[in-house]
Amino acid sequence: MKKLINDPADVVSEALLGIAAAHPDLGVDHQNKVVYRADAPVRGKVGLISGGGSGHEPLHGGFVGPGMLDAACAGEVFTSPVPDQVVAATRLADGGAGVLHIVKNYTGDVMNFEMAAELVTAETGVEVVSVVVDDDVAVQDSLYTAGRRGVGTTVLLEKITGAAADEGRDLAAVADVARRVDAAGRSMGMALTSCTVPAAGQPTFDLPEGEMEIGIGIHGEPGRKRVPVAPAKDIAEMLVEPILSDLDFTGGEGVLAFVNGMGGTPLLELYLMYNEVAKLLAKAGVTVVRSLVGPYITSLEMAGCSVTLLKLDDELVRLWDAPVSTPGLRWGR
Amino acid sequence: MKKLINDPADVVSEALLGIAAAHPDLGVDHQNKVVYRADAPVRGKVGLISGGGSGHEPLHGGFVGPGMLDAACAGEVFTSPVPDQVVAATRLADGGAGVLHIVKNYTGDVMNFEMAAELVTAETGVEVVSVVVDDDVAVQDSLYTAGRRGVGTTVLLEKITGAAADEGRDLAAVADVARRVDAAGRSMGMALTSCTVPAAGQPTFDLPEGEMEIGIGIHGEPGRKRVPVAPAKDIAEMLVEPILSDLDFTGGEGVLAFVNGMGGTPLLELYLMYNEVAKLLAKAGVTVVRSLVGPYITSLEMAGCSVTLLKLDDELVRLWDAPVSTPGLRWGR
Amino acid sequence: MSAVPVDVAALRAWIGAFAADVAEHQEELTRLDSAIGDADHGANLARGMRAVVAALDSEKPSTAGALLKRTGMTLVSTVGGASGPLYGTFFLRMGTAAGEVETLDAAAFGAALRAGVGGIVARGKAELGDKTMYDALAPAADAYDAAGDDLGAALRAASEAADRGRDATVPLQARKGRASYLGERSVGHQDPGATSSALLLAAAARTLG
Amino acid sequence: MSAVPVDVAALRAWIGAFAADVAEHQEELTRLDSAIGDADHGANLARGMRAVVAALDSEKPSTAGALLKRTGMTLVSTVGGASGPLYGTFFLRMGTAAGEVETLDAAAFGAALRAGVGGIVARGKAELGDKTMYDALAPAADAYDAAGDDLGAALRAASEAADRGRDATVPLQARKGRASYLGERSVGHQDPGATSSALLLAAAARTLG
Ligand SMILES: Nc1ncnc2c1ncn2[C@@H]1O[C@H](COP(=O)(O)OP(=O)(O)O)[C@@H](O)[C@H]1O
Ligand SMILES: Nc1ncnc2c1ncn2[C@@H]1O[C@H](COP(=O)(O)OP(=O)(O)O)[C@@H](O)[C@H]1O
Ligand SMILES: [Mg+2]
Ligand SMILES: [Mg+2]
Ligand SMILES: [Mg+2]
Ligand SMILES: [Mg+2]
Repeated sequence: MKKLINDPADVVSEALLGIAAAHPDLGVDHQNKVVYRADAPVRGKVGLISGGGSGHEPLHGGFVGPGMLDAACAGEVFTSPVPDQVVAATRLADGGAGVLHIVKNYTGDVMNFEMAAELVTAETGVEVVSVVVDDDVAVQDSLYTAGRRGVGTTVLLEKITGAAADEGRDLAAVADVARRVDAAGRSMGMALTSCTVPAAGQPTFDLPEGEMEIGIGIHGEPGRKRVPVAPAKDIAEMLVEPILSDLDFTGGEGVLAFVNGMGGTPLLELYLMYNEVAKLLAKAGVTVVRSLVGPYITSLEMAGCSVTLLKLDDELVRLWDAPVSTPGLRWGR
Repeated sequence: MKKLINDPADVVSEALLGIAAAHPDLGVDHQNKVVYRADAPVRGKVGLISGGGSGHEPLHGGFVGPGMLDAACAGEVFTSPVPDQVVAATRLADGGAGVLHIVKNYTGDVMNFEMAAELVTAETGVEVVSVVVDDDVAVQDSLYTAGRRGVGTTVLLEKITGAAADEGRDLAAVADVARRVDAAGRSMGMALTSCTVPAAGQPTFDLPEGEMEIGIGIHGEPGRKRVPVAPAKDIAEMLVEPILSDLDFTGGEGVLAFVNGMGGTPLLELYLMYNEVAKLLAKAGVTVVRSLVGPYITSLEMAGCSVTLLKLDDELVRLWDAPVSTPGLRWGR
Repeated sequence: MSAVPVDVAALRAWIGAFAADVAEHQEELTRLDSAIGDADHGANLARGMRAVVAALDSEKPSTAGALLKRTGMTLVSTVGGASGPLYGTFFLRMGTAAGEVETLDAAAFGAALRAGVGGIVARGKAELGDKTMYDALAPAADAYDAAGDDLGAALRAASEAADRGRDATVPLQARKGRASYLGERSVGHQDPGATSSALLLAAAARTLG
Repeated sequence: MSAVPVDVAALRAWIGAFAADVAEHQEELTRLDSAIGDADHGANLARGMRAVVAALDSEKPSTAGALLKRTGMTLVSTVGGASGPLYGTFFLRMGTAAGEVETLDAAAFGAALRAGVGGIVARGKAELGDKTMYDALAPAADAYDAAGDDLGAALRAASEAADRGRDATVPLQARKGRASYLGERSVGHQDPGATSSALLLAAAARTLG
């Protein structure tokens, strides 16, 4: 294992020290591993929090700031946070208008956020609504799985829902926007390499030269199938096709196309992939009106990418374009 | 070689297609591989261009936009652009007030930009001034080398000089700011892994488990020495110490501390490194007033990082804080 | 029935033995979780059980209920992931069922065990054959009840049933948790949670019987 | 002196042979550049020489000067890096020295070669022993001049001197170009540019002599 770390047990807490030092606009509760807007809670605004295992940076801590999250809690690497952390983040984000929990659909995340919501509501009376993100078309959404994973759409949902909260909407309305985004987003990912959880010390799986995994999530786990390495244009097809056959992306205001890097793939290749994706969408009659290219929801140093499509309407376009000011996404101010 | 590419010969041109598709604010001259502000040239403003080999993204194309570069030319991977490209970029950027060439100090870059400057001035009469960035303390600046390499300071210089041009200063004044930034910046880098040039098809060098390279540049080349892998805090010392002993960073308005990812290192680790760097600077009596953490000048998928310190005065702080709107750096608008 | 019922010291020994076994098997648990999960089950549980041991050492709970509940609360607060709430709820429910008493007889321990397993179902909605820790724990509780009122024999039967349940997860296709994402590729791998649950029952047979 | 002076067809053959040799040795050049550079010399020069062949095929220059200048301009426009301007300048200066003539005798070719090498120094400021292409080209030009007026013998002498100059770069510590960043670690490796320059002279000996 080759990493820029000290003791593997201290990776998350030491990275949080770095985040605190690098971003004066953010506060960090080091005890509970919560990153929050230094000016939180914002009175009268619905608070937005999220969280999950670490190793997906900039998600979630890098999306804390005006126009996006109020707080984010960082679990151990690939391990959902514990309820105490979620409770602490909820308290920090509560400006009197209730708090939205944005939860990626993994058994651990759902259970820990659930326990936290029960606890914090019992203790403080703050109103909590949870929205679960489940956009990964690699997973059959059926009785035979834990349901679809929450992946790329999470980034877009945090941005758009953050803008809705910024407009002063109430908790129900903000949660409604979040659910609409989740319903309109679909993702599919692939890996050229695995990644190494610091505490595990070796790659989660072996992926020999010449092979790749299709249908991976964001936890260094194997995917749905292993196939020979292929040219970018074929990979783009393997990712875009299942998305398009899951949801009709024609019509409306068009889509937001998001090519995400898994952490170890250079931007040069992500732009090349974006070109392939854009060509496929054009051929399928899907109009791209917004785009995002870069490593935004990662899996440590895994090489690979995911494609997310989000179907937009006028309102979602407006909320996407609204100002945001976080370490990971920033525009308009 | 595992990469999200089609034919290795087409990597740069296909990535440029992706950049054009993803960024409506940018124009791309695909013939000459030049990325430019869609609204270039800006009348009366000094034009800023840079360029170099590809594989360092977001540098340079990702730094084209208001407040930073007017155009950037992309060479083949790790190969400086040819004069024709620089000429095309210069023409695109020329708004009548002359054009500044920002050149990283490599033999190839310097020669190609030099030939281009001669050509374009002869052909069009546009006034060109070149500033060479040479900030890498890993290289002895002596008669026995090609001089120090241009690395991390390049990013900061393009931002700050872009702000100076935005203020309407003339070419000599803008070049003067660039030279001041170069004189005030120092960098040092390290690698945990090599990287693979697509056309070469295999890693530029072997770096076994347990070893790392100290004093690398940004072209996947071996560094000054190979040493056993060490904890982050020791690595931070190996990078910070040579910088501090090269230039006095105490006093003034403090420094901008920049921890840069080489491409394959996750943000989690970069923040952890930033924490180590910040601790060392505090101990050395160096005051950090601005910071930047992330992969901004990369070496394909190389794992590793570099540290850049830039000594600031009031004016440089103000120019750094000024609005910028590029794919790679964006704030204030 | 064994001469000595389960007292607080015995429960403390059980927890201590489980913590030691988890530490010893941490790499194996992580390796199993690498194959069909995200390579953190060993580190998660080891971190949690270290915290539990520290909490029990500093608090020294004086009743079975207090000890089991402290164990559960500590796990909830330190493990995270799926196994944190699940094992946490297991011990919390066990503690509630045990009550503020200093000893548990075989029947009371059995009832507490059953309550704990019920907590796991309540939280995780697993069914038999889903390829989870429940596949080790449910047969263990059944075997315990079927073994009659000799505590030692019942615990041994439970541990053996847990081992069989753990082994039986190998050919299954996962329908819960992270492994379910793999579909058919989850077949042929032993479930990490069922493996740690078998360690838990083995530690009980060693220390409480 | 050989019976046949160097005419445009011979020059075209030389360039074609060099292009073929570069293509054949592309991997070797890149491997050498991997050890002490950035792993692109093979690809750079192969791309450039492909473009040169295409340009000469479509333009069919009719004088030595035009052919050599077209070669140089094409290299400048397609190679990039350090070797693009250097080889480009080499051929541009050769072409200027050769002039708009249809044949070059041994002396004229030698003068053109000398001018080309001078161009490399003018651009790159290399000195002997800096571990660059100049270490192959300078001895080649000297050997050519020293060999007298038999073109074939002169070219063979030049090629042999270039090979020796290339080999002599191995023990040197680089003082120019990217390899200089390595300091002492550049010692023990053959310079990629000197290697391609030796190919250039070998092709000349084969096609022009
Ligand atoms: N719904 C569930 N019910 C019961 N056990 C479950 C459930 N989901 C997962 N598990 C158990 O949790 C184990 C994984 O735990 P762990 O790796 O610590 O958490 P995570 O899956 O969040 O990384 C699985 O091996 C399985 O036994
Ligand atoms: N200043 C110089 N003068 C002469 N030759 C040089 C000089 N600098 C570099 N070279 C030659 O260029 C070769 C490298 O070419 P290439 O790899 O194509 O360019 P780059 O170094 O820009 O990647 C070196 O092996 C060396 O022979
Ligand atoms: Mg986990
Ligand atoms: Mg190069
Ligand atoms: Mg796990
Ligand atoms: Mg090179």
